[in-house]
Amino acid sequence: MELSFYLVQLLNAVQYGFLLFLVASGLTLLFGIMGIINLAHGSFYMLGSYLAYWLTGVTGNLWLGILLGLPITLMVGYLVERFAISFLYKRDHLYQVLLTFALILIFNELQQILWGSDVHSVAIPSLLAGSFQLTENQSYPVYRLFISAACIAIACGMYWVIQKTRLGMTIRAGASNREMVQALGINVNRLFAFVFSLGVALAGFAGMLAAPVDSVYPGMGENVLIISFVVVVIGGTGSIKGAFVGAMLIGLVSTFGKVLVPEMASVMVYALMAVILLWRPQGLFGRAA
Amino acid sequence: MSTLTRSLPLLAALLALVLFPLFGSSFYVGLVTRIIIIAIFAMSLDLLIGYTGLVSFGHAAFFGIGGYALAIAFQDASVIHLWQALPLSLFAAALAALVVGWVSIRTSGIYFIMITLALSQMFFYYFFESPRYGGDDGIFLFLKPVLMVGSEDILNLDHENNFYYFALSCLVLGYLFLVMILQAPFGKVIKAIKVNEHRVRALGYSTNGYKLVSFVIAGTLAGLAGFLEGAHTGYINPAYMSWHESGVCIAIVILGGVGTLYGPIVGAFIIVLLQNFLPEFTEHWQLLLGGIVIAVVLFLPRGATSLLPRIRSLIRMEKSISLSQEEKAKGDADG
Amino acid sequence: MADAILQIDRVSKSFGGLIATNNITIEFERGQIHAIIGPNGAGKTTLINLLSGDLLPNDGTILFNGRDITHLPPHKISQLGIGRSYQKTNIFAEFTCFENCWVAAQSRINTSMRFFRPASNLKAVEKRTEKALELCGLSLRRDSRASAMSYGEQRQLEIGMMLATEPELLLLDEPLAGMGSEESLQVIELLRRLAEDHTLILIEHDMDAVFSIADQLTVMVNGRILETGTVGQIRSSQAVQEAYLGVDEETA
Amino acid sequence: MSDKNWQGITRRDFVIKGTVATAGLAAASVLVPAQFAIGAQAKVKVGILLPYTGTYAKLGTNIRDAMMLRFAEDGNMLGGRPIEFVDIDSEAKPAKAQQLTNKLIKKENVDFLVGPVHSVVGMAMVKTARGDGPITVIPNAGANQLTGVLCAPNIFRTSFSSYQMGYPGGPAMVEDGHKRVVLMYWNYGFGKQVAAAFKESFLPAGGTIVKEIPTPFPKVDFQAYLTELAALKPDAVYTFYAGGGAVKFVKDFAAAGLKDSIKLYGAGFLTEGLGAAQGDAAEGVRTILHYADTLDNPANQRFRKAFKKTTGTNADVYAVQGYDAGELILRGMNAVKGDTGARAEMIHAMETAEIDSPRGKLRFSKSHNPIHDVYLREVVKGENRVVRVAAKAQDDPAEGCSM
Repeated sequence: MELSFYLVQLLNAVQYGFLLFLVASGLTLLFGIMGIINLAHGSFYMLGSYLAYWLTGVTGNLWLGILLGLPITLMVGYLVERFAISFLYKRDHLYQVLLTFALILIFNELQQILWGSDVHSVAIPSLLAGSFQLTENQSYPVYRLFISAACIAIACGMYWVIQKTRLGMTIRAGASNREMVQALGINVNRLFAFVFSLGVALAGFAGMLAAPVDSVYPGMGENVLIISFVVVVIGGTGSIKGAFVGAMLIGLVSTFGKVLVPEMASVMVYALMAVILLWRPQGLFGRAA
Repeated sequence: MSTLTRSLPLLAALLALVLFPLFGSSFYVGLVTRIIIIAIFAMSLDLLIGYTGLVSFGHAAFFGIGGYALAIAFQDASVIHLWQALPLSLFAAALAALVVGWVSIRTSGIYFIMITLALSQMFFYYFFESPRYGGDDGIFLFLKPVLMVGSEDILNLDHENNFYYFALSCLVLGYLFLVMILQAPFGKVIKAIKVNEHRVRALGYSTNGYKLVSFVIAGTLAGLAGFLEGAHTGYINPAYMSWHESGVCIAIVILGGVGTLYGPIVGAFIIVLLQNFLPEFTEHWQLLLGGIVIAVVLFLPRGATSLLPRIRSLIRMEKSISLSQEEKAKGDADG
Repeated sequence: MADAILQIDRVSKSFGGLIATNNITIEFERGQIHAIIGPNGAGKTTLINLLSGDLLPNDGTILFNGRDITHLPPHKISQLGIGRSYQKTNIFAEFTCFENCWVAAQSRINTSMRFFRPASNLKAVEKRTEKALELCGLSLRRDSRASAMSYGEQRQLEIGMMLATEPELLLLDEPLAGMGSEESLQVIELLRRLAEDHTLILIEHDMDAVFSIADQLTVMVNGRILETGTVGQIRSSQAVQEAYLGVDEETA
Repeated sequence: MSDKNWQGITRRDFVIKGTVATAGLAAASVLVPAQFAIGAQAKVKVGILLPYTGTYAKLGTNIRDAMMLRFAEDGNMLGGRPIEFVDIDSEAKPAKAQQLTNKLIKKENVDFLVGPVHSVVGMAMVKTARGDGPITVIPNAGANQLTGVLCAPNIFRTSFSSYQMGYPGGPAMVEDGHKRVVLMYWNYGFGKQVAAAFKESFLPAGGTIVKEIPTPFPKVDFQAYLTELAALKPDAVYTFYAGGGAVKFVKDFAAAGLKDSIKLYGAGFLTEGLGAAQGDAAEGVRTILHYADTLDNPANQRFRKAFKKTTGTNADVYAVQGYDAGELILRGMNAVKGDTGARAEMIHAMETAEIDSPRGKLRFSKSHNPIHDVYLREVVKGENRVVRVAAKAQDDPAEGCSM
């Protein structure tokens, strides 16, 4: 294989990494700031995809669909936080695992009831429908580049919010010392409800963006869920930077794993995680426990 | 309360289980056998979650390995000797638990949950994608294990009732084994680790060693359950190792009552029966199941068996209305 | 010093950019009560954590009875005969008093990995447990759940657990913290009794208590040792007056 | 044969006994009409084990609806007896398959067992039901073993075997002029069997496999593999993907601009029932299947109209397989006039049935696997149109079957 082949694969890897980052960043926020393990994160990704499918169908436009869908995901996040998650902050992780596991069952059924079990797809907006020539016979869809660009924008946006704004400072403080934030007189309940909704919206947004390139089908959330967890744990819980590096690593390992050691492709990702945790039990950018 | 009165409900339940095949039809004997198998599996996880404080999210891997060891070694055999097959399954599961445990006990909290999940996924994908062991098709076994002396078979698991009693014996022995090690010095240490590992280390214990041993014991017992499941259904496939099964197992432990050993047995009854009969009422039964699990997490975190003392104290209150307020409160605490 | 039980040689520990203990050299004599005092953030607890193995130093060596324990993990150090109590109460809250001390006492037998014999059959462990409970004054509370006891009693239990491991050297991190005066007196009395056949290294803020029981005093400021000496020497030290005691009296 | 049904005495038993009775015991003749009456009026229990949740939910629903449609066309009577359905969601979970099958067989005592969709569930199910179990009709699961190693007199299949799905593809592609071909498929039981059958016919026909790329099932990230495919520059690619994976693959393939240089072929599921989701991306894709929506025969037109009318959705190949499962059970029951005890007669009637199916003519092999025509189809304007018959009366070798 010539060099261009590997370059194109690199592009694939990075693009996959960006999408993973988008899902995993929401997860790591919840992990790091609220200490919540959210197994239902994949379900929110699925919710986003189905909302994109449904609302694009209704409005005839993906952008409008996303615009209408985001508030819905925020609201779903808020309701889930208020009526379920908020009871668990002081409890063992065990109960979070179980509760969010039950949420998966519920969301899967709701999806079934609301949208049935067909496979759907969402049209790429005409503005981004083109593609450009990559090698002599392969071209690359513009929309995929757009996804990457959107992910970069969100990564930068998150970096800015977390590093430069008052909200970000509160979030960072909350991640390192919850009692302190409470002592500073910040309404932790409100902060947590907000952060959880934000995490859900991020997962939903990832699902919406991915809907036109991914198909929309039952059970799609669980494919994303486990791999996102791997990303978060590799990067170190609560670290946005870690989630980014982890997502890129997984993107690279899984893409080149498929090409170079196809029979072990699925195992590789988990092996990578095990090796990294052996070396650094708290993840690449996690604080020591 | 004396040990006898406390274990009275357990003995009554055991008696009911022993007598069950005399009354239950073949279908229900098979169903209860499955419940017993799942109970062993869940009980083994309770040793980790409820007593050692290790929330393993990959316990199904050892269940699957127990079954796979049986299936791989004996898929073409003309007779499956119980005395060969059972130790092999236990050994394979123990070995896998040793490796997984060795890697994962260095981490704690969320990381422990995630690394056990990841490692079990590795096993899952290995069996799922490896063509050698049937891939996702799994492996069929057309025979049931037998215990033979010479050419005389003492115990042939081909008969549903034989299998039932064999599984029940495994459950009872497993339960007694766990009760015993929990009362032994070893048990004291792991319980202390659950409460405050750092302090245990400061007291001079190499806690990692204890955690690892606990992990291996739990994995081996899960392997026993997997062996029974594989032998019972004659069919083993990677789905037994999926993270879904690990999740359901956690649900069973908590639903029944974490840190009680008998709780998970009750939990196994509840979940397997729900899985069996809920679909008869509605196509969207998983919605109900999810709702039930959430309700338990929120309102009954110590599981169904935590209701028992409450009921007991209610009965006692009726019996002795004249009891003073304090004494009643004390009765609650003791129950 | 002729009979040093613990020798610390040029030990440093820093967290990121923050230096917690800086090039500390000190020896502790056998059979004495040696108190370490100093303002908050002076590095006292860090020092104790280095001695107990909870933290690893960046530099330097620590010798216990002449043996290098610098890089040993906490459980090995404990097995060698160094016991410690914690500043924040660090007990098994769900266990009874007796069980707390039992787990501690059991750590001294090499059969803790034993599976098939009820723990309650171990007579030696039981004796040691009873003795520890008696020493720390909790014999009457043996079957109370730790979480249900008063704060002072929990502090006593903390010490009892340490004693149940039968250490030679005790590291006590603020044993009097948060106690009422009545309880404090009891604990001080206990420490005196322990000093008869143990070596004690003690961090404490209660100056009256420190001056009344300590044989040796070390003053730490900003991660360094300012001065080491007898109670009299420290009381009269100019440097200590300026750097620590004076300040302390003003704020007190 | 130990038939544990409530119907303790079978009709044949009763005929023999009846003869004995009339010869000797007059009293016995009183019993005869009474028993016959019970036999004729009691409900026939049809157990259905299909997935109604998860990835295969749509398939399960269509199969069930079509089968019930077929029964309804005959007044919901099987050999003169009314039908009772016991319908269970298989969830397409192999781990639960045996337990659920047992429930239908041992607890519900069903006379017929219909299911499943998923091959692995099918194997667990057939393993439990073969031999003494109820007459079993498989309306989809394609694993070769079901009518191969696991074949049994009481096991029938109205769908296809993996072999039948893959084998006709080889010569068809060579005939279309594609000799350098890359083989891509989901790396699981079904995918592997289809790929193996394809190779079995493709290589002797003069084709060359440039490379075989198995991709992890059920994952749908194809980008890395498509890049590899592009770099290999074959004439065409033969694929096996289904459901969500098929939609994604066809769309990604088109989006990567490969449609112009590499011709896309596949087992029929690549485009079956997915027109709406795949859209333009599927135009020109050629697939091989034993059915096409546009098949021009009266049975198909009649069926599609009826199915649309009762369910409101368009029929697909799964519905056809369910419809034929219903037909097959009807044939069996009508042949014995509702007497489920006359097992051998019923099985004989079923295995010799020649059905005028919406897919065309349908017969059964000795191993009870369908023998049917297989079509090469091309997506034109969102429809799978028949290009030609790829294989006449395609049979299955039934490897390992000793029936």
